[in-house]
Amino acid sequence: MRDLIKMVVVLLVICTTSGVVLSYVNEATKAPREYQYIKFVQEPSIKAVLSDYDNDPVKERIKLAVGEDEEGNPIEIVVFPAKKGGATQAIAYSAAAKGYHDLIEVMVGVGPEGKLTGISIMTHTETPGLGARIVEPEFTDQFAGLDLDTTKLSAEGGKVDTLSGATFSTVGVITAVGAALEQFPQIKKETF
Amino acid sequence: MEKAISLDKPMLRVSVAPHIQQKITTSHLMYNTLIALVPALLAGIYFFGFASLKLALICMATAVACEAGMKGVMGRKLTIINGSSLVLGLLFALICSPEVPWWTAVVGTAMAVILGSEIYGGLGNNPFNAVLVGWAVARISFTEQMTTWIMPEPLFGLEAGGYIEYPPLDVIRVDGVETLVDLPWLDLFIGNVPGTIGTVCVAAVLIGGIYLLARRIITWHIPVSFLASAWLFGLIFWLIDPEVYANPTIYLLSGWMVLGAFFLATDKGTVPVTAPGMIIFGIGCGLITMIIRYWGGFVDGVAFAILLMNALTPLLDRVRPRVYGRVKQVA
Amino acid sequence: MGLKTSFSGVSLPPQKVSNPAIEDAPLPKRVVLPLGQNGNRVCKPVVEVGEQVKTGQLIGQSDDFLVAPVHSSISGTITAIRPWFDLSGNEMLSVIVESDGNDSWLEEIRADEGFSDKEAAQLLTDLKAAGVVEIGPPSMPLHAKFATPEPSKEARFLVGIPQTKPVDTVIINGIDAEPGMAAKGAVLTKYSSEIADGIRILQKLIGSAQIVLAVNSNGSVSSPLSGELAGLSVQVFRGKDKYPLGLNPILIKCVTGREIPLPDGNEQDIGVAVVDAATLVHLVEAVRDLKPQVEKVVSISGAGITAVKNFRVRLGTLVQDLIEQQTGLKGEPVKVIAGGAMTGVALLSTDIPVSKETDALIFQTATEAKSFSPDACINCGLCVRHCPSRLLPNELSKYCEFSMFEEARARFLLHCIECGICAYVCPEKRPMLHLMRYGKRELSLA
Amino acid sequence: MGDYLLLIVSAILVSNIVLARYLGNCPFLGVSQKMDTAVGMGMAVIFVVTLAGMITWVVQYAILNPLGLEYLRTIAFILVIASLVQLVEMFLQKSVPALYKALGIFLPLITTNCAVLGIAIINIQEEFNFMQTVVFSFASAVGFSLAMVLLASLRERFPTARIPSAFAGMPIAMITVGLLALAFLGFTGLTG
Amino acid sequence: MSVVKEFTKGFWQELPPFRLVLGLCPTLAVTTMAENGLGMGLATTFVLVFSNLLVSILRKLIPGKVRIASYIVVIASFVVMAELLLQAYWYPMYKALGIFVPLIVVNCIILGRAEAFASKNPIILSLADGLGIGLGFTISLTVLGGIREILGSGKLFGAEVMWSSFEPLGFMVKAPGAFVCLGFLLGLMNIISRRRPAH
Ligand SMILES: Cc1cc2nc3c(=O)[nH]c(=O)nc-3n(C[C@H](O)[C@H](O)[C@@H](O)COP(=O)(O)O)c2cc1C
Ligand SMILES: Cc1cc2nc3c(=O)[nH]c(=O)nc-3n(C[C@H](O)[C@H](O)[C@H](O)COP(=O)(O)O)c2cc1C
Ligand SMILES: Cc1cc2nc3c(=O)[nH]c(=O)nc-3n(C[C@H](O)[C@H](O)[C@H](O)COP(=O)(O)O)c2cc1C
Ligand SMILES: Cc1cc2nc3c(=O)[nH]c(=O)nc-3n(C[C@H](O)[C@H](O)[C@H](O)CO)c2cc1C
Ligand code: SF4
Ligand code: SF4
Ligand code: FES
Repeated sequence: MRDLIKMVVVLLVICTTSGVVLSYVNEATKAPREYQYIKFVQEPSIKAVLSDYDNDPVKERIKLAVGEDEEGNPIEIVVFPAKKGGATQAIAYSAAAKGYHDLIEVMVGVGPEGKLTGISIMTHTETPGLGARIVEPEFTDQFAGLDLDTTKLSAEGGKVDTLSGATFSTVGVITAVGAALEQFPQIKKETF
Repeated sequence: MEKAISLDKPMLRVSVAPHIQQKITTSHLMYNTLIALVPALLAGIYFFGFASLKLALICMATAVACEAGMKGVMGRKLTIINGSSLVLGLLFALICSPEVPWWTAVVGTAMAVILGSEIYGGLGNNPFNAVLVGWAVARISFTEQMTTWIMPEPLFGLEAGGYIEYPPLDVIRVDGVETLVDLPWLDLFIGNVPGTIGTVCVAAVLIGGIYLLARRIITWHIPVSFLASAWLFGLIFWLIDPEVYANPTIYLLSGWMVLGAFFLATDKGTVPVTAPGMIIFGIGCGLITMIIRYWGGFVDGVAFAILLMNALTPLLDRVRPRVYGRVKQVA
Repeated sequence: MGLKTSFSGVSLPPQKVSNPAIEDAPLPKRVVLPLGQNGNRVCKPVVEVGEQVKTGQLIGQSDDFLVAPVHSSISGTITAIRPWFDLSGNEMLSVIVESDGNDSWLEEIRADEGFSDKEAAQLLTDLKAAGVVEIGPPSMPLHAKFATPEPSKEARFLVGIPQTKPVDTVIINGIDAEPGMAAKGAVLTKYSSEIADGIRILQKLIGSAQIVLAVNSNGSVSSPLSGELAGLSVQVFRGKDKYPLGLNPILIKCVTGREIPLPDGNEQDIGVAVVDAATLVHLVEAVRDLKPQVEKVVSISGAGITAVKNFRVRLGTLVQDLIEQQTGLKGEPVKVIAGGAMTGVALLSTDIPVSKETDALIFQTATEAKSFSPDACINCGLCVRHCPSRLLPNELSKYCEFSMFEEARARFLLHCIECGICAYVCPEKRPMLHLMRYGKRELSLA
Repeated sequence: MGDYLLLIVSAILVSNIVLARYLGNCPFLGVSQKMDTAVGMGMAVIFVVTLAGMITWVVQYAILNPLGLEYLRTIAFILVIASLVQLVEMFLQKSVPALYKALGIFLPLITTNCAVLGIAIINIQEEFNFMQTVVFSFASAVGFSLAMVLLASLRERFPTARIPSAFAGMPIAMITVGLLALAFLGFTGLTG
Repeated sequence: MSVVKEFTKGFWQELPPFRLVLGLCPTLAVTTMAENGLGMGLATTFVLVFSNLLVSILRKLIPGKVRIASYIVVIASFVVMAELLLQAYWYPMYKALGIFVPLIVVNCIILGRAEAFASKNPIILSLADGLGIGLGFTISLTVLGGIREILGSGKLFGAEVMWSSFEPLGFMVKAPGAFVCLGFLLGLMNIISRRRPAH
């Protein structure tokens, strides 16, 4: 009986200590983890969609509330401004939509007139060889210069060519980019 | 006392039974295989010029050198004389495009000999077809070099078949079945199309295959079950949707199908030896080949089909007829 | 009567046979008579050194049911009783008799008693007394095949096969199985009346059993024999010219469709008895003439002998003496094989006696005795394609080579009938048969 | 339905757990010398992996996510798996002794088999639903067993092959797995 | 003396994963590049050293029956810590190692050392053991990664090292190449250690 109690106590102590220490480490690393995520996942995409600036868009990022969801919580968007000589040239922010498998996260760069300066796929889980081709420049490069009206499939009067065999993924990207562009007028007020 | 054995006479020679043996040797098998491959090589030279011959010689020399080197390093008896390295080198060249750079062929052949065969102890000990191991390594390493094609330019007589610019299977994959509708089957059969040196000319490969069968170097089981199962599988899908799936005979006449069935899937040592085992092996090769050709990432599935079935060989060798005198023991 | 089944095998190179002659070999100056067969079972000598013996006189016997008594094959003086090497190089207690040159037989022999009024039991007793041995493997006294068998010690439970059936089929094996063997064909021609008598005796011995005479496909039944056979209820089975039809397990399968249940069954388990045609002659002499087995028909070939010849040789004649007497032999043999070219044993010395188990001797000169240098198996499958037991000899040979005997047993090594075909066809010239025999031996010792 | 078929083909052939995902190699190489042990291990893995996949999925979605303890996934899963293996062992020993005799010796090996934990984590990372989790876990374990049986059948021939002595044993087994993986590359693209 | 011995044994006699054929999955999976090999090795060393340390400290307190369970909790805690730290300060490595960071918890080397060494030896020795084995593992992975990186992509730690026309042997950085390369290294180790007289 004593043995049993000792066993339980020891295990309990170890587990509790472990839990406490880990929750502390978890808290302590929260900020750097967020920073690293932005730096390594978003920054390459930001660099890909913005050009010609002299500031650090990540440092100067701003959080904007763009409406509310069904439960009334504010929907926040992080906007990365590209500035030259202090004047905002273009902004980058992200949006997501469902592709063939799951969410496709897209970073878009938008100029002051609401025209895309470029897009970059940040995360996706599409099929290699099919949907995964959305990350290739041949596909993403088509978006530069488009606006809300032209960000549609060529078949629907837009200027985006479908990747053969990956209609769903193509449409997913278009939807995400479209959603981003729809928010642009609202964001523009706060940034340019 | 009298001696039971007198040592005053010369000693007799003692050896184990049997005291007569059939004349066939390993060299016999190998050189016959080599002879059977000559028509395919000649066809390659005829359609793609002497670059084909050069490549074949490079591969054969590499194979022999690597085998000698490995045997030397391991301190083993040289078995170059039995010709297996020559067969390996020639086969490797025959499944390469005539455009393959010499160093790619060298690296591939060396991989075939070292990784495919010698590291297991050489001929008969390797579980996977050595030629195909070398080819697969080269294929996934040097994709561009291994899949660059040239148009056939017959040395004399025929007019160059100019209907398609890359091998028929690639055409089906990229441009769809309808592109092949007008392709003369004769061109396909005699090899007047782009492709690898030794597989384009189905006629020449068949001559070699029939030679092997006639000389009893191989048996019918694997080639027949391989080709038949591939054709029947192709037939089913062709009947279901001829817009997507080509006539099964086109599949037989293109790519490595015939060379694979007669020469690669019959590689001694890496394939089953029992009759039922061989037939299942052939059927497996045929089906996997067609599955890869239809839906897989590689254009031709013969090589991987054979490698995959090689992995099943030890299991297939367990499929065997009941041995003499075996009765079920109860209790 | 035709094949009940097909089997894998090979067509061996045809041999020329100087049929049907059977010559008498000259009387040897001395004989060495091993006191047993099969290595370990030996009789006790009933004579002493210095004693005078007559031809046919009993010199050794045993209570063991499976050991045949031994008789002197010449008349003369016993000079020694001591171990001597037998065919396979084992030492075996042997009686050495120096000839007096007269070949005087025991009186009671040579009386043609006939057999028509003898009971089966009497026939068996006479057979046992004559020491007739049927060549194996394993060799055993002929009477053991017909005697009511003792129930096997460890009862085997074999599905579908009743244990130790009464014999219902007797096959007279008249097929000369391998190159170098020609005795059976010759015996069938020369001793046709004995063969017919033999069939009658067999019918008495085992009542209702069916009797089948198996002959080579080309060896058509000679006219004297077919005359003798007329009126006898015997079926003639003509095999195809393919090795190893003449080996008992395959012959039984082809004639009856039954298989010997291996690894530890035997013919009796399936109600079959196979009798060698030459042994049948000894059987007839044993019960008709009360003549013990003192001779053996031996086929001799090679070393300048262009066609296989057959000789009646006194048991115990040393091979060396045969060589000296055989005018047909040319040149010094460098290799002597006891048995056929496929399964025979190469002798270490010519000082080996001809025994009841010697049916052929092949003398090879330096040019004929080829040597092979074996190498690793290349898994070509030729052996598998030809193995009449449907085994995987490639696998088995490797297991034996690497001392993995239990694996070999699990893959049915003990079902190998030791025909030697795997070694015959192997392109790497691997000593397949030897490896099989080696593995079996190791398993039997384990 | 078709999706599940693709999931199965992918897990068994295209992205085989050992040959393409590099998981579970220690038992794979350690227990594949003989066919019977390979089959036993394969069965044990199929059993445990499927069960562990289901339970860890529930742990993730019913406990960790609601409590915001996602960072404790590793520790939670390994404890679940270790206890599960213990329980299975005890249960089999009591209730199905025959099965215990066949699988028993392999069970302890499974706790430290990264295939089990790996598949559990993949289920979460790929955001599979419960049904997909069951199918994927089962199919992956079948893929493991298939590879294991193939390797065992190939390895059973090595003692009688003339492998250079320095390569006999583990080195040649490893090289053979490599060639097996090379052959399996032939399935590339089947699910895409 | 024996501290040195415990430390250095991990570099040859018990060099994982070559001598102790354990921890194969990370060895095979992450060694497409020398850098990843190094990262994996260091992460493993971190867990190994601290778990050895803690197990050694607690070795008298932990009852035998819950030994393994306690070790697993200890190891898993350090693994989670390693995950969080990598994520926070070496994100590219965290991404590159992927699922193999959490899988450190089932790396048999770690549980093996805890069970076979740290639970029986004092703190200093256990530290030396963990550090030695860990660094041995790190070196092995880095070397393997280096070989595969050079042959498979013509680079070493990301820098071009081969001649300009060199076409990399892509096989080496794919799964089959991983197994084959490790197999060859194991064979070579056998050859070398046979040349070296055992002492
Ligand atoms: C007896 C024999 C015959 C052969 N015939 C063929 C053949 O018909 N087709 C084939 O693909 N390879 C054939 N080969 C070629 C060898 O398998 C080839 O050299 C290689 O795959 C094995 O390499 P190794 O000699 O290094 O073991 C044959 C090999 C042997 C042993
Ligand atoms: C295994 C498999 C994977 C697929 N992956 C994708 C994908 O990643 N993205 C996509 O848009 N469609 C995907 N699809 C669906 C079809 O490719 C697509 O719906 C259909 O081919 C539409 O063809 P189209 O774009 O040529 O009109 C997949 C289908 C299968 C069978
Ligand atoms: C393993 C190997 C390494 C070689 N290394 C070089 C090299 O580093 N530089 C070079 O110019 N040629 C090298 N060669 C030889 C050249 O490839 C040879 O000159 C060739 O004809 C030129 O090749 P290219 O047509 O690809 O330029 C090498 C050959 C081999 C087989
Ligand atoms: C593994 C290996 C791969 C090679 N790949 C190439 C290659 O892709 N391209 C190339 O030109 N040379 C390659 N070579 C050989 C050599 O680099 C090349 O022939 C010369 O550099 C001439 O261009 C390779 C050599 C080896 C050993
Ligand atoms: S294994 Fe035995 S039965 Fe088969 S061929 Fe060889 S010797 Fe004859
Ligand atoms: S015939 Fe010889 S080489 Fe061929 S499989 Fe049989 S043993 Fe091996
Ligand atoms: S590291 Fe041992 S099983 Fe994966």
